[in-house]
This record gives sequence, C-alpha cells and structure tokens, in this order.
Amino acid sequence: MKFILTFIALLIFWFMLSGHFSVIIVTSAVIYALIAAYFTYNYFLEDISFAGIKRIFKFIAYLPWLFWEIIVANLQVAYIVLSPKMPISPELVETETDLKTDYGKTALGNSITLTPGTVTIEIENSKILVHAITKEHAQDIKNKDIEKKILRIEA
Amino acid sequence: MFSFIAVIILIGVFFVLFRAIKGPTIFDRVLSVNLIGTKAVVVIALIGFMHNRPEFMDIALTYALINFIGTIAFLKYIEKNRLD
Amino acid sequence: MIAVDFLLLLLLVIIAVAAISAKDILTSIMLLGSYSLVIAMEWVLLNAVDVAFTEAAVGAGISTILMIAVLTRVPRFEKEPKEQKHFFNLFNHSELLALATVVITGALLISGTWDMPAFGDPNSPANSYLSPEYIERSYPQTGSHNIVTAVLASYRGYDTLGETTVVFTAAICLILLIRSYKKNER
Amino acid sequence: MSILDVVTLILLLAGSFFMLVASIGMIRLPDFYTRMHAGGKADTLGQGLIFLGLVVYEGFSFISLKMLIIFVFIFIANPTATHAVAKAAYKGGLKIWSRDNNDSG
Repeated sequence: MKFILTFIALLIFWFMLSGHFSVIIVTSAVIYALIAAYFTYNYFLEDISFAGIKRIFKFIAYLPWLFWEIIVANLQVAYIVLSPKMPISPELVETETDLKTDYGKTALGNSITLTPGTVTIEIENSKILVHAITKEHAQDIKNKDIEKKILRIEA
Repeated sequence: MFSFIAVIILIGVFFVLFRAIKGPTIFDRVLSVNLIGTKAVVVIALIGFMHNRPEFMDIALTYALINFIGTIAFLKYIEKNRLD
Repeated sequence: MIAVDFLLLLLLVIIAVAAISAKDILTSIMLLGSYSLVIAMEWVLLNAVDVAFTEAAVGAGISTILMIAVLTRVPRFEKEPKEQKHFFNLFNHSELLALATVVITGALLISGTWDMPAFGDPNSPANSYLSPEYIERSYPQTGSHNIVTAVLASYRGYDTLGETTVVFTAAICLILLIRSYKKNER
Repeated sequence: MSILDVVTLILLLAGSFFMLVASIGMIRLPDFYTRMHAGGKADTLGQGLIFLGLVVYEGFSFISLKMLIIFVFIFIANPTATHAVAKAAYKGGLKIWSRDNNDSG
C-alpha cells in the first residue's frame, strides 16, 4: 500500500516536471518511478489513514492566517534591520507541546520559524526550544497561539 | 525589469558573501552559503525570463533541491565529523 | 544585462581568492560550493543550459559531498607556517618567478582573445557557416533532435569516449577510496 | 502596461526588497541566532514573492506549475534548513547574544 502510494506520487511528480507523453518517456517514467519507490518507500509517508484527507483541508484553511503572519514577521524584521538602534533583546524560551504526530511537530516548528520574532531551535519529544528576538515575542510563545491552531487540525 | 531585480539580488549576495568570509563561527558560514544558494535559484529563474526562455526553470528546481541537501551534508559533518 | 555579467564575474574573483586564503578547509569547501553556484549563473546567462545543469549536479552537489567525505579522513585545519614571514621577506625568489609566470601566461591568453570575433557576432565564421551546417544536417545524419548531443556523442564520439573513460576511472577510484571506512575503521 | 504587469512589478520589487533586507541583516545583526531571523524569514518570503510575481507574469502554463512546485518547496525547505543550522549551533554550545555581554559579535 505504502509502496503503491509512493509510486503514484513519484509518477505524478515526473509528469509535472517533464510534460511529454510519448511512449518512450512514459515507459521510462514507470521504470524509474518503480526503482525510486523501491528504495524510498520506507522513508516517505509515515502513516496513511483516510482521515488524513480531512486534515489536509483543515491545513489549507490554516494557510491564509499563516501567510498573513509571515508578512507581518517580515515587515518586523525589515524594521529591526533597517532601524539604526536595533531594538532587540534576544531570549531563549522553553515550552511543552501536546502535539503527537511528527507532521504536527514539523508544521509547528516551521510555523514558529516563519511567524514574527521567533525561530525554533530544537524539538525533542515534547519540548520546544525557541529563540525570541524580543521579550514580547517570548511571551507570545508562552501563550501557545500557534499550537492551539495546529492542535485543532490534528484532532 | 528582470535584470534590474537580478542586480539588486546580486548586490545582496555581496553582503552575504562578506559574512561567509568573515563569519566568526562555522554556522554563520553555513547559513550564508545556504542563502547564496537560494539567491542563485532566484537569479537563474530571472535570467530565464530575461532571455525569454523560461525552460531554465528546470535548473532552478534542481538547484533548490541540491542546495538543501548540501546544507544538510555540511551540518552532518560538523555535528558528527562523518557522513554516514 | 551587462551589469549582471559584471557583478557575477566580480563575485567569482572574490570567492576564489577567499577560498584559497581560508585556513579552515571546511570553509574553503563551502566557498567552492558557492563558487560553482555563481559560475552556473554565468553559464545560464551565456545560454549554456546543459553546462549549467551539469554544474548544478556535479559542481555544487556531488563534488561538495565527496570533498566532505574526504575531509572526514584528513585534518580539518591548515597547519600554521613554521616561521612568520616578515613583510620584506614576503616575496622571495621562487614566488617572484611564479608571479612572473602567471602574469606572462595571462597576458598571452588575453592577447589571444583580440583576434576573436565579437561575442554574438552574426558574421563570425562559427555563426556564418558552421552552425547552419549542424542545424541542417545533424538530424538526418545522426537521428538526434538535440544538436549538442549530436555533436558530443556522434561527431566527436571518440573524444567523448575518452572523456567518459577518464570519468569512469575516477569514479571507480573514489568508490575504492571511500567504501573501506565502513568495514575497517570506526 | 497591463494590470498583470503592474502586479508582477510590485511583487518582484517587494520580493527583492525583502531579500536585500535579509542580506543587510546578515551583516548588521550582532550574533548567529539573530542573523537566523533575517535568513530564515526575510529570505523565504522574498523568494516566495519573486516566484509568485514570475507566475503572474507567465500566466497558466507548465512553467508556472514548476514555479509553484519551487514555491511550495521553498516554504518547506527553508525553515527546515534554518532549524537544522540552529540546532547544530545550539548543540555546538554557541551562546546567545544579549545587551549585557556583547562579546560574541
């Protein structure tokens, strides 16, 4: 099952890149996708459950908020970098997370990195270590706004 | 239009290169090289549009992939002093 | 366009000098990685997409990882020179000789470019009769749609055969060198 | 100049502005962890905006599909790479910079 899904994903990726559909190319696509799927299907696709489709839609609904936060974050970085006095007071923050799956933790880590003033340094089991660029952002991380949103997706 | 944007990004590459050469720690250098790679992806895409030959996007895609792998390889060496 | 060209060449020179003068070999490898990124931008700018693609896969990807693999078996930092050189001692005779050789070779190479046709000149010999010849005949003669492939693999077939032999030998040597550390050491 | 050209130009200029900010940040910020903020955020959005601008310019075609793949890949890979560098630096024992002990700049 995992093998077939990996094979189909690789085949779709091949056709997205090549865009040609002659006999030779389709045959070689199938052969190479089989070889690549044989080597990689254990690393790819950790858990397959059809409840995952619902999660994907929830995740897509989460993206606009994330994109808005990214833009805010960048304007803030631009302000910090371009202002002559550099209003920063860096701090390390450590919190706990209730997320279970690896996908959820990855999404949380990347979201923290992309949102204002904070960068993920380490996620070990349920501990997160975050570098915040000012004291206020350290407080934001302790409030766990992002984590609540991702928990709602995972549920 | 595209060459103007490419020039702006290349000026940025000079700044990043300064940090890559001077960088007090090795991690500054890894970060700088990663940034040079990402800027190269953008510049290659822009050059493709400058020549009206946007098939160059294949190279940009390859570079985006290779740059990520290269960064991970550097870090693996620094952390463990070996690659396997 | 010319500004992009100029900036890329300037970047190349700076990266090359920095890569030579770095004491930490890991830094040199990183700078060489970015060197091949920059030179690939230059290839793309000159419309040599195939070369840029090879540079992407080999120059930035594989050779960087191979060099790191070599670095796991050799010391990472360069040795300090035994005695610190005094400024007046900086150029002793052998270095002056090397400098003279480099300058003369460079001057000869640059003087060789004066007779070349201008870049992209439509009336140059290569563009006036050689390229149309290849464009017309390469498909009927070799059966390859890609003209560069036709030139490399058919018209210059023996040359390419030699090249691939060299590359193949190098690959075998690398495999022999690198694979032993799984079994014997560590 | 059609409206699409104007949108393209705005996106490209915004993207190159953010990439320039990332580069200046790499020079001006005092230590590795703060530089990471510039490299991880500003560069990601800058690249994303430039590719979005190129997609708008190109319209709907195979090329823009590829650029969308690059766009998605950037937003996954860039924060991951930043996180990997940060983790390695933290394990390597690099201290964070603060106003009180600014010796590591």
